[in-house]
Amino acid sequence: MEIKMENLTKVFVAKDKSEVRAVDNVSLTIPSGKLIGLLGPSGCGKSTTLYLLAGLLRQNDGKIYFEEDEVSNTPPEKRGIGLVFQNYALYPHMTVRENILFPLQNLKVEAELAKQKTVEMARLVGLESMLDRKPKELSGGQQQRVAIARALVKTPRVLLLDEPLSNLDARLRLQTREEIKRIQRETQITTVFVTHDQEEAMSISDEIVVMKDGVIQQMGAPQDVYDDPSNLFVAKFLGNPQINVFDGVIKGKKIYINDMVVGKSKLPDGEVLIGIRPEGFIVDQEKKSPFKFNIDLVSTIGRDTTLIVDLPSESDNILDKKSFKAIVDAMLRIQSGDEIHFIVRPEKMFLFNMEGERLE
Amino acid sequence: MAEIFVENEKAYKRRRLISNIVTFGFLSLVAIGILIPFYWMILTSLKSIQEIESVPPILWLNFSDWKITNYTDLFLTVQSGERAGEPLFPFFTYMKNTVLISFLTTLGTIITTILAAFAFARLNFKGKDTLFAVLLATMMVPGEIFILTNFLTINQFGWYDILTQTYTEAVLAMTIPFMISVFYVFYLRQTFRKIPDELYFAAKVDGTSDFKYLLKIMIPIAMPTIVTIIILNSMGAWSAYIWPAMVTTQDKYRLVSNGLRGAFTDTTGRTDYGQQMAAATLVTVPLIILFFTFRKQIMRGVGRSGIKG
Amino acid sequence: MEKRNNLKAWLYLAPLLILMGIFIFYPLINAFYISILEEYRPLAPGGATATGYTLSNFARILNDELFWQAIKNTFVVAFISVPISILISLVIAVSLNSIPKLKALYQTVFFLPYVTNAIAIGMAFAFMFHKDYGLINLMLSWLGIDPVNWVGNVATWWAQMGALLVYTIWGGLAFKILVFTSGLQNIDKQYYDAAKIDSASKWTVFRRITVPLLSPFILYISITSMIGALKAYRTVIGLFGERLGAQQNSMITIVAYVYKYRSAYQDVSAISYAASAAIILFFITVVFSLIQGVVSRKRVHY
Amino acid sequence: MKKFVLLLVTFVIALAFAGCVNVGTTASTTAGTQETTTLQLAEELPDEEVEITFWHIYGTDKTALLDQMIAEFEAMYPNVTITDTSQTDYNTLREKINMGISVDQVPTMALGYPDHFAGYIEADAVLKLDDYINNTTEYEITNSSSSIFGETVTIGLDLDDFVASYLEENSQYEGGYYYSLPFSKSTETMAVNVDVLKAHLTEIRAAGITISDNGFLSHDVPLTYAQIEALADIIVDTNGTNTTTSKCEYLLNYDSSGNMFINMSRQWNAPYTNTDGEILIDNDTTKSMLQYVQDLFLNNTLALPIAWDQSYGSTNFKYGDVCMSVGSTAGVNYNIPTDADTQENLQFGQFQVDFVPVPQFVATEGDSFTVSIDGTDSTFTGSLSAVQQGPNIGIFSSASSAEKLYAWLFLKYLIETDNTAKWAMNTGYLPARLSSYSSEAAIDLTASYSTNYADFLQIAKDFWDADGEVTWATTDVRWNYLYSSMVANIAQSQNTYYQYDPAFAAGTNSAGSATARVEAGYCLENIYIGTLASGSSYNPNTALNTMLNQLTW
Repeated sequence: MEIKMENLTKVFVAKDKSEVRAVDNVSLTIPSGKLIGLLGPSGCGKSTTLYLLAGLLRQNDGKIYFEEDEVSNTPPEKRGIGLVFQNYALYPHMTVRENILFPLQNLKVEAELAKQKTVEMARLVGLESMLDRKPKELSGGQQQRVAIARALVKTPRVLLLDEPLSNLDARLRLQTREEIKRIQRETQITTVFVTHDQEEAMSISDEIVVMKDGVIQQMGAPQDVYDDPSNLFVAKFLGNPQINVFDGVIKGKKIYINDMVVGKSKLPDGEVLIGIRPEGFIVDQEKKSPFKFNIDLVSTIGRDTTLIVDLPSESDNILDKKSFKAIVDAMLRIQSGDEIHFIVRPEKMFLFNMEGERLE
Repeated sequence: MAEIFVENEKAYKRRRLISNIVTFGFLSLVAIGILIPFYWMILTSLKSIQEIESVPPILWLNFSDWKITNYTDLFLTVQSGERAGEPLFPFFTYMKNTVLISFLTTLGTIITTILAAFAFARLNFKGKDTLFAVLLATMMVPGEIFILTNFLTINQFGWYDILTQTYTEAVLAMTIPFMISVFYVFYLRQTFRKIPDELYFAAKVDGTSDFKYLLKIMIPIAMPTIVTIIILNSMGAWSAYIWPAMVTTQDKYRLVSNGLRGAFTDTTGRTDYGQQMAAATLVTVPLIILFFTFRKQIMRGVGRSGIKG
Repeated sequence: MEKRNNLKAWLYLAPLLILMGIFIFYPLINAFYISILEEYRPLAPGGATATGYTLSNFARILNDELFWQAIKNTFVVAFISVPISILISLVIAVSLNSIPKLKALYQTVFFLPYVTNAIAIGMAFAFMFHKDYGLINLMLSWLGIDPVNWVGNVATWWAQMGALLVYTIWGGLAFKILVFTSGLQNIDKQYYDAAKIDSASKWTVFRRITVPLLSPFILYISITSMIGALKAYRTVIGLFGERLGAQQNSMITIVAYVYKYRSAYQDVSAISYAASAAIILFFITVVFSLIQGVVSRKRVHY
Repeated sequence: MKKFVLLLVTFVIALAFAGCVNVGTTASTTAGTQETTTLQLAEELPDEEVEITFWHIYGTDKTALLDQMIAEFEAMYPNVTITDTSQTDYNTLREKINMGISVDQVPTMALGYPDHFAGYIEADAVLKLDDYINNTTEYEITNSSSSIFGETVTIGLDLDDFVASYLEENSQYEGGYYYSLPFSKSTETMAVNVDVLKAHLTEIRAAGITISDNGFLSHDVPLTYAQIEALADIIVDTNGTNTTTSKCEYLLNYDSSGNMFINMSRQWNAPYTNTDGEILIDNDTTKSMLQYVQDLFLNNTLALPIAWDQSYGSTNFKYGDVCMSVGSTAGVNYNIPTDADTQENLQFGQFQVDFVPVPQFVATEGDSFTVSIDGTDSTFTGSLSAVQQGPNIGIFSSASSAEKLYAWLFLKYLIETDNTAKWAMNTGYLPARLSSYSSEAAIDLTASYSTNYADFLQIAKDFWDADGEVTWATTDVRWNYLYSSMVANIAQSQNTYYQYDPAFAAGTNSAGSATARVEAGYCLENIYIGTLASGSSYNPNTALNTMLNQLTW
């Protein structure tokens, strides 16, 4: 099932009559059978977009198509969607079985079949033995899986997940993430997954959509977006630790940070913002590179070492913050106080204009 | 799988509109049903006998046709006898009594309630749970079971002296037995229990006594609940009439509801509906005014009192 | 937990407990005591007298047609008015919850009956039900229905009961609506979104989501209104006056029965009958509360 | 367990507050067993300040006259203050006194019905008046400021001057003592729509009923029920009031169904109750009587005010729904259509009203009469009977001897010949004393009109003698007293067969006489409702069973 949004707009009017454009003229096509991660900081409009797709909210403008069906004015119950809520919204008074059975009953599915489907679905999410428990007798992860089962049992055309992992602890989150991916792959249902956690989105999604202030910033396969962010926002939003952003200048096809050359560019001369991913720094063991700093803090976890570099005071202007991070090979045994020369890998360095738009 | 139903914008709006019309229509119908008795009461109180007895009934009176004689008649002075010089329906006396009784009962109730709720919410003592259960159980007992013994008790206290009962005694008899409410104790205790223990421990560390803590910390925090109790309790006196009639020896000590009981009948035993409705209106109006003044508190209070006590 | 401070606690409880001891516990025990006294004369000169102990007071009550009439009336009022008013107020509360505007206005209107004097409005109702001058029959005539004698002297039992039920339900809506709307506000809106997604119809939502989630409130309301209805009295007085019915005592309730004897205690044992009747009412109330308690354990969901 | 201990402690504490019940094997009732001590009165009339409380139920219309009498009495005895309090109705009055007895707080004297006093006697709270009635003490009034200075006051009371049946009523209690004296008595009379009768003179005369050319029935000889039935055939149109043919929907309204049951029981010699408190209604005569009454109900010969949702039928008598109406003599004027009525409601206009004695079954005591019940004729022995009602006054024994003495004097003053006559003329009640009928004392009824009781009675006689065609000016004050005068005459003509119902307090197995009267009323109402409302399950037998169920157990 392909989902298409055309110029979708949702405006909320607050009590003081001020307007917030939660979704602003969004056009997007979600390919059939894919798991799409809708990603962005809180308040970016990703949940609103999801609710518009579900039909729980009504757009002010624009259209939504499921394949060739326009569903813009279709009430949620008739859109054929499954939705997993952030806190699952499992009916507290119903058992797991009843929760899963509920949508089927509403669709007047023949009782015997519905029963069978419920059990099947419970098996799919691994909760066969819990069918007669009430939600509050389940762990968070189990509840989450019931919510998915309930959403899937009616074989929806589209599965929507609203921050489904946010209420889980770290370990469960990883586990459930895999679970969702597995289920999605098995069922091949077009799935939209909303999260503010970029790592989660990237690890699970076939494609991610990055949103900010109601506007889609970029869409693509997670690694593509990571490797080729279309603007500073996307670049900053994806990646952990975050990308380091420096003030730089292009002079004569060369890129300078604080008079230190860090790379080449074909762009015309002028001020730019330079984003360098932490893993884009290579330690120049020959200490030839002019791009050098004294290391303030070193933390080594496993094979990676994170270097935190406090910028000298005279170079205030080169970075949007006082320090930057570089991740290097732990084998180098760098210690704080060492002076390190860095080489920047060109593919990990992105140039933006002062408005944050990607250059080149 | 359900068949996908696609409607256009117009159909969607129409559906919304119809559902709104149905909802508003239903609610308005109920609202009218709720208001009709009030309207009918006031309308009747403004009608003359002929208008009251017209068939079919008159549904609307122009302002110029309003008769206030039903009201003024209520205040006509009694010519002679025990109540000489007093109005036929001593509304203001009843009101004064009702307000006083309501004030004193509420004051007493608040004091006993706060103290007891504090003990149940904050203090730890032997038999607490049992005692609380016993108190709650008394809420189930129909009050009718108490009334005779209580009357005899009031007698023992010397508050019902048929010949010499003073106003003070009548007031005591009408208020003291009602200075208790298990329900409010329960209700306030719930509020008290929501106040974090840390505050109490902090106060203890500062050397605050329990009573001071109750006075300075708990009561201010629980004020909304206490205000609710005050309002709800004060309204009670408006409906009370069996007990006040029982324990007072004189008409002038009684409350508004008692005034209504002396059904307004004319000399042939026919009900004078006009006067009756005028009196009913007079009794109802102060309550309604009180209600509109404290609408939010009352409704919030009653609503909350219904949520798990 | 802090140390036990028994003495202090009892001091705080003292005002309440002393008053309750005098005006609740003692009269309660005394009622049981009085109910088993034989030939009790509370007004005998030199102090109340009795000739012994007996259960015949209960026997007298149970042999009294009027008592059974009172039981019948009370039960009919309770079993009809309580479910109907709960249902109506549920529907009203749900409707109120679904409207975006004017909610406060409607809520205020619906609450009005709560803050009125039962006797005063009862008299207004009695007049509305008047056969010739009343509004109800006028409205029925618009629907082409013949006038009904609701509260007149020769009104049939069902007509009187109908009027009483209408008044009782009218008076009972306010509290229930308020509690249910408060309850509805406590329900997470997500359940409704979830239900929409699950293709539940409005009716299904009401039946399978709203009602179960409100079930603690419904239970609370049904217990309190059942107990309230079992104590019906002022509605009858308001509507029918001291006659307690279109015909004498035709709408008598258990509480009215108790009061009937209360006011006749110059008669030997009359007070014992009143006490016996009150105790029977007490047990009926207890039984109902217990039944509802058991039901709640089975049917109230969380 | 703990809670029981707690309850027990509470119980014990509470018991300390309230009085205990004395549970013994014998009841300590002492009614009638008290010694007949000869009252020792003070040598001199006490001159200490004495406050007397007098409880009654009178409203403003009657308290004015009462207040006047009180003022007069207080002027006579300046050391006495009389506080009269209206307790608004008899139930409240009785209830309050009963409560008061238990705590020794009763008024000095009070108005009451015999059954009230029966209860008070049971509680040993009310004074035996024989001690005063038979007392020969005389006091000379020496109090200088008194208005009766120098006169002699006798304590005793000459009972011969009282209507015999009133005396019987007030001495029916155990031992035959007087615990109360008659004060404000009334009986029932029948109001008649003269205009309707006049329109059917020929038919009425054909039925053998004496009637004057202007439609006045006999004022001395009561109608019999046979005649009532005959009249019903003539002037009842069951389809509703028919003004063109001058017919009413019902013939006869009976205001008090309780009175009707009791009075008719006497007329049929059907056992009702007795002073021992036995409930005797479960007998064949009563059953036949109820069957007969039901027949009267069914063919609209008889109606009760509940037919119109009223407590009294007077309004519907004025409106013309019913042509005759039996009601208390105290309520005469409510039967007279006037300008104050809504004129369109008066279907016969402002017709002439007359009053006649209540219907009887026999003309002479002990005659037999035959009635048709469900088409079968049955014969019974009948009695003449008219209800006698109205309150008496008694004095409570808890008062001090001085209070009791002055209360007695005040009671005596209230029922003095002239005061009795005045009270009667002013209130519509009947004089309790025979001498009042011939009281010479002229009494100011209004500022401009003064009369004595004999002249008062004469008003109606003049009117009747002229067959209604009197030449009084419309402004003549006699018009104002015409109807009171009529019922006073009728009452006088009935006073040879007044009957009262036995008064008794409730016993362990049966109700008191007050309850019996109330239930008797319900019984007839239930039968009547059974004939009117299709949903009612009442017939004479079930109604009587219900009554029995309520009165005995």
